[in-house]
Amino acid sequence: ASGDPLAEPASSAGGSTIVVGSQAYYSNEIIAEIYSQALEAGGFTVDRQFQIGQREVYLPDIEAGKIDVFPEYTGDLLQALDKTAAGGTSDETYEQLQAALPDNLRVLDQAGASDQNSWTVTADFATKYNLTDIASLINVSVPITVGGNSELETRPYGPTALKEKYGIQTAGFKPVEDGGGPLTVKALEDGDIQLANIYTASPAFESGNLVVLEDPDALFLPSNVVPVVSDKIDDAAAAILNKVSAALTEDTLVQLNSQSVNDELSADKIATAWLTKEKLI
Amino acid sequence: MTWIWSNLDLIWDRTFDHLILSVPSIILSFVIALPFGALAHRYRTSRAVILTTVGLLYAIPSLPLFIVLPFIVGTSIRSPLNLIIALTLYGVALMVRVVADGLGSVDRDVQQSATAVGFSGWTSFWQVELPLAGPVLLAGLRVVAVSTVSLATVGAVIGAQSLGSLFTDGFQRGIQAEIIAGTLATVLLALVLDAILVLIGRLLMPWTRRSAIGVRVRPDTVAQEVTA
Amino acid sequence: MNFVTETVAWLIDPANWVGAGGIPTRLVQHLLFTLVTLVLAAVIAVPIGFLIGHTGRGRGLAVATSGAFRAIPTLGLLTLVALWVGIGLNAPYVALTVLAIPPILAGAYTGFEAIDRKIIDAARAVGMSEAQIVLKVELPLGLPLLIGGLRSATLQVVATATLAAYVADFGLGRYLFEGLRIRDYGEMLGGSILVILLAIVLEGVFALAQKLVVPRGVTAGLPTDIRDGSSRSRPAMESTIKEGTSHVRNE
Amino acid sequence: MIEFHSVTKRFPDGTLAVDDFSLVLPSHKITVFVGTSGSGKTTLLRMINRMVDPTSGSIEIDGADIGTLEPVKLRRGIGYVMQNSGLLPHRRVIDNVATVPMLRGMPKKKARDEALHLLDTVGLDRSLANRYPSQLSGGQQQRVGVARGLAVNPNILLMDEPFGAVDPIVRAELQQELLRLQQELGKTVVFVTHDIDEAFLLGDQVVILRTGGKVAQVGSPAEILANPIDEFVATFVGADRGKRSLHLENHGDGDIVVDETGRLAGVLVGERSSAGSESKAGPRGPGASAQGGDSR
Amino acid sequence: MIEFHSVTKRFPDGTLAVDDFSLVLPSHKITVFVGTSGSGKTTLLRMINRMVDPTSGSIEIDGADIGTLEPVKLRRGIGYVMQNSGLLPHRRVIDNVATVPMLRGMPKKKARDEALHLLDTVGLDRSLANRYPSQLSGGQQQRVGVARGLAVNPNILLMDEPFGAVDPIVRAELQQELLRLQQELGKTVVFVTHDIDEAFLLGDQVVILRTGGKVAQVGSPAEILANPIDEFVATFVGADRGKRSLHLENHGDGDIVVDETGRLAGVLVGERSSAGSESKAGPRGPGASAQGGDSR
Ligand SMILES: Nc1ncnc2c1ncn2[C@@H]1O[C@H](COP(=O)(O)OP(=O)(O)OP(=O)(O)O)[C@@H](O)[C@H]1O
Ligand SMILES: Nc1ncnc2c1ncn2[C@@H]1O[C@H](COP(=O)(O)OP(=O)(O)OP(=O)(O)O)[C@@H](O)[C@H]1O
Ligand SMILES: [Mg+2]
Ligand SMILES: [Mg+2]
Repeated sequence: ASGDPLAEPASSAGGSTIVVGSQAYYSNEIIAEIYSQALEAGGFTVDRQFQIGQREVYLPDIEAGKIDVFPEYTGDLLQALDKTAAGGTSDETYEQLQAALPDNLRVLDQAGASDQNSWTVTADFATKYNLTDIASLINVSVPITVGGNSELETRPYGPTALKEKYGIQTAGFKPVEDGGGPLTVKALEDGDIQLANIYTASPAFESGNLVVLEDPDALFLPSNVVPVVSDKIDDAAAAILNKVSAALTEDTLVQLNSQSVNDELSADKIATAWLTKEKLI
Repeated sequence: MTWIWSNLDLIWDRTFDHLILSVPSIILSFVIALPFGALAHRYRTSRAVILTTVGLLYAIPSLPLFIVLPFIVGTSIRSPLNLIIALTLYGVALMVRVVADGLGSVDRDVQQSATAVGFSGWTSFWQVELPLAGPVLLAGLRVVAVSTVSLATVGAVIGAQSLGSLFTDGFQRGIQAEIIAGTLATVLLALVLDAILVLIGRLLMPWTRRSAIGVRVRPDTVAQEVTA
Repeated sequence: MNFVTETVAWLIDPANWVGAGGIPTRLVQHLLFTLVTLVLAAVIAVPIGFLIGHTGRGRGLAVATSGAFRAIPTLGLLTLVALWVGIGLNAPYVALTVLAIPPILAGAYTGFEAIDRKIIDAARAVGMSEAQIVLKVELPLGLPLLIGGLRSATLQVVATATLAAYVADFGLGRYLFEGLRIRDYGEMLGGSILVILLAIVLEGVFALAQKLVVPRGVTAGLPTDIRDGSSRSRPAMESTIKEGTSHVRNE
Repeated sequence: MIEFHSVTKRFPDGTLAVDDFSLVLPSHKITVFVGTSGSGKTTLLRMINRMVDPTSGSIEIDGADIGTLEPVKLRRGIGYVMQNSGLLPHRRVIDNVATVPMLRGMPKKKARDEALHLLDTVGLDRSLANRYPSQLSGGQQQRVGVARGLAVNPNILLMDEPFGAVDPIVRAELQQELLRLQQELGKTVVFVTHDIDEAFLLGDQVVILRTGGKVAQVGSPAEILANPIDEFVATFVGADRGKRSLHLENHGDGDIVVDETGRLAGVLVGERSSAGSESKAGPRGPGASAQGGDSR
Repeated sequence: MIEFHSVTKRFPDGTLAVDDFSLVLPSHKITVFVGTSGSGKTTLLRMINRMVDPTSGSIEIDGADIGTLEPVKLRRGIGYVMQNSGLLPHRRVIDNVATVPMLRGMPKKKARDEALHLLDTVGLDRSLANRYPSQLSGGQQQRVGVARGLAVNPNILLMDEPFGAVDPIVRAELQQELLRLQQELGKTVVFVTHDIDEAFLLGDQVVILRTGGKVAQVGSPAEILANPIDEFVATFVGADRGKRSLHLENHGDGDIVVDETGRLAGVLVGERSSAGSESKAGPRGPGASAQGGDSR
């Protein structure tokens, strides 16, 4: 692909380099690295600006056009842009997101992979109280302490929503600022918390010790992985990214995350291996 | 620990990012603190005002400062400049007091004799007071250096790349080796900068090195050692 | 400057002043945490500092280790320990105790060292035992600098205790993190202002304590001597300024 | 009586501060160690109350080897006065004086009462009792130091350059005061100074030391002045510089005494007399105390 | 010639340091201000180079009112030597001496060459030139201080207790050295001390001050000693304590001179002579310098 004649004018027309950003979240960084390597293989020059905090930090930069490609999650981003967004199915959410984005930004194709919020309990806890979906939490006879990033407490799907939509009364909130990472899992296992918000693509689910509670009332919006891009991304670049998204399935993301957390591999190695395997580079 | 060996380049990159944040801050703190410290040293009223102000400055928790600063100075929140400004503020807060104390520690006899033999105020400041305050300034600067390096890691929480990024990343991925590597690298970096400052001090202040024949107490030794 | 009004609005919102997540509760949590941390650090650092100050031995080692301690980033230690012990206050206690040790240690041993050797020598010469020298001479004379060290440690711990909210539902730091995550600048700045106010109040308390414990004789004669006769005690005082009372923060 | 038997002191860093020093310090007399800086005066003095222990040799007080005594207890029975008084800055004058008696278990009230008396003894106004040392002049501080040294009514009083830091006029006063006190109390005093004039004024026995704690000459002031044993002593007492070689000059009103460097020494009064009990030229007996007692 | 005309100095805090002081300080002579601590000696000295400006009154140097001169420039033309030498601890000996000439614009090389010569003048070995002040003994430091004071070849040399901090033997040496230098160079020297012996040794004109900068007596040493104007002066010069009232005692080998307190002053040599040009009893003219010059 490096000999693609289209690549040259494309990259020079839109400026010399494409800036790819990522959240300060390892999984997001892996996806950003995949985008970057794919783009580089397509003849583009990439400037990586990874690990740049949470949405509130980088969103202004994307809106200002300082970042050209950013891996995002449809539902999460939609809620960040429009607190009252209704959501719905994966495709509905994607459409609403397209509408909610400012004029200078757009999203390319969404991937099959999603990494969405969830209410999760330990398998033991689920068995003990016979839990399957969120509504069944009503069976729990002990106080339920909730854990997750501190913003969870006020999010539309947070403890308040639990009460309003499912009538579940929680006993308290404990912040663990690791984005549903190992410490949150440890807190669940230690019984410091009973209910946690863990991203569905977390490798923690591989162990089978955790159970995601089903969400029939669509408390959580579907959050498929999607690149948010600026005008600088031309058709050639977009085509590359869309190919990546097409290959990025639900299971893939969990595997990639597992390589990072369990095998302690760095994002670039994980990305190269996957892209090579998928024959994308 | 294998993580460390397979990610040396990452650690090195973050160390470099860290240097970009901390070294300019340390230098700027010193340069900016000089005039304010001198002012605080010279006049009683300005002393109270300046020292109280820097005292308050130091009470501001770093995290909100990192976030609020862009609104005040107009930099982007994750730009290194933002962090450098914040770190410089803390450095200045620390250093101003040191400069005032350092100038105050200069032997009055020496100062007076300099005036008596005909040093003008300005010349005396640069050629007598400042060099003689040197050992105290150095001691203070070493503290500033160490604390700036340490403080810069907090920037990772708001997305400014530094060795602190190894903490947040390692924390999420549950890789202890990554956090340990970040911590060790930070301590090491601090100690290296500290050693460099000591070396610079040796070069610039040769007179403090020579041991006295007479049993003259050098006012600086205690301060120097204590803050080592 | 819209965030100023947001901050004021947040601070005066009565809803923020009640309940488990209310300002009074978090303020008390923050204060208690600070106190416990200081006590922990003091229990470790003060005896070591006194021992070094009294014997003059092990000073180099103490200086070097406390220098390295100073360089340990609190955030790193906090996350590391948290991975071992889980969520809650244990990790913050460890991390912040480590933070508080160097200034207290320095305050303790510089306090002892700053005492004119002649005074101690004379005390020994008139027949005081070592224990009596420590209790009746070194302790009262070294107390001001020790308190200076505690003061400096307090300021650091109060400001840095905000990081405890990284792994626990705790203290004023919660407002900072929550405000940061949900882009509520009013909450974030309001929380910061509370931390700053708390720090200022504690500073005041310590300044007062420091005044009260300076043995009167040490200050009594000074004003009469206009011209500078204090060159003897100066070196030691200087180091303290740097060490005991200067505010060094490593988060 | 204090006896040094072949006492040597080598400090851990190798400095030989005192080398094979033997001497008898008679009771009820003032022995003065005089010498330049580093000649081991302080070291010698501090060996008497075991602040320093000799490397070899022994020291006896009234026949008892002090090496066998418990240092803290020994010290509580020996008065000690040093330059800059060494007072505890955080205690009032009276408490400073009462410190050691209280350490020895005397009730506070009694100790304070006695301390007040001691202030009288050293010529300090009782109104100063409640001040802190820093609120006193240098001379007053030294008097408190002496009072503290006397508080346990010791037989031995060690004084390490006690008047080294006060100005010449006050110094002269304190010297006279010490002579008066000594006539009254008759302690065994060991006095260290580097001022030869002071040594000659105060000493019944003067020990001139050279660097390394070697004795250059021992004797009464007159003996030393009349017969400096070697050039070092001559230099030290000022004989070689002509400072001690006086001659008379007539200048109108009377005879002026001038030394060879041109320094005025004084005016000649009275007639030539032979050495008497009142001057330091001869031994001064305790009998002289009656006269000194009045001057208080 | 330096003239004080009704000079008064009141410090901002109200201290009256000098009160209506008038005096003429003759050229090429040593005038000594002597008095106890706080008597305004330093203040008087510092008014001469405008380190302190008088509250009222005026000071003239060779007829020119110094109030009209630029202080920094004035100071660069007046030598200044103080206790603890006041050397810059961060500069080598040679650079300390060369400081002022270089401030006045002399090229570095020339200034250093001259500085080396000055080290010879004050009797310091050139090998010390590259040391830092802290590497010298107290006496050596004072010599460097004097060399620095002489570096601009000033007519006036101000010396504020220059020998106050060195031990007695070195002090005597430095005093003799100053007298030798003065015979050679004939500067107008203003010298401050609180040691009356030093004042009498060095001063052509001695000014005894009492607290508050009041003149107690002015005159040559002999005049003051022979006729102390009042009790204060008598006390100060030691006459009242009998320190200056000497008598002779016979002690075997010869006549020993003893004062009334029993202090040994020295041994009598030679015969009675009348006051001559060699002693401080009479005025010492510049003619005496020829003789002193040889002694170098
Ligand atoms: N604790 C010590 N360790 C090593 N050397 C010492 C110690 N104390 C004294 N000395 C050395 O022993 C020698 C004699 O010291 P000492 O203090 O007895 O002298 P001194 O005659 O009292 O002098 P000064 O007049 O300066 O008080 C000096 O060379 C000194 O440096
Ligand atoms: N800058 C000043 N401000 C206020 N008072 C001062 C100042 N300098 C000197 N004094 C006061 O003026 C008086 C004379 O001081 P000065 O230094 O001239 O005395 P001195 O004779 O040199 O004393 P010493 O022998 O202690 O050096 C003293 O009472 C002193 O306290
Ligand atoms: Mg001594
Ligand atoms: Mg003076």
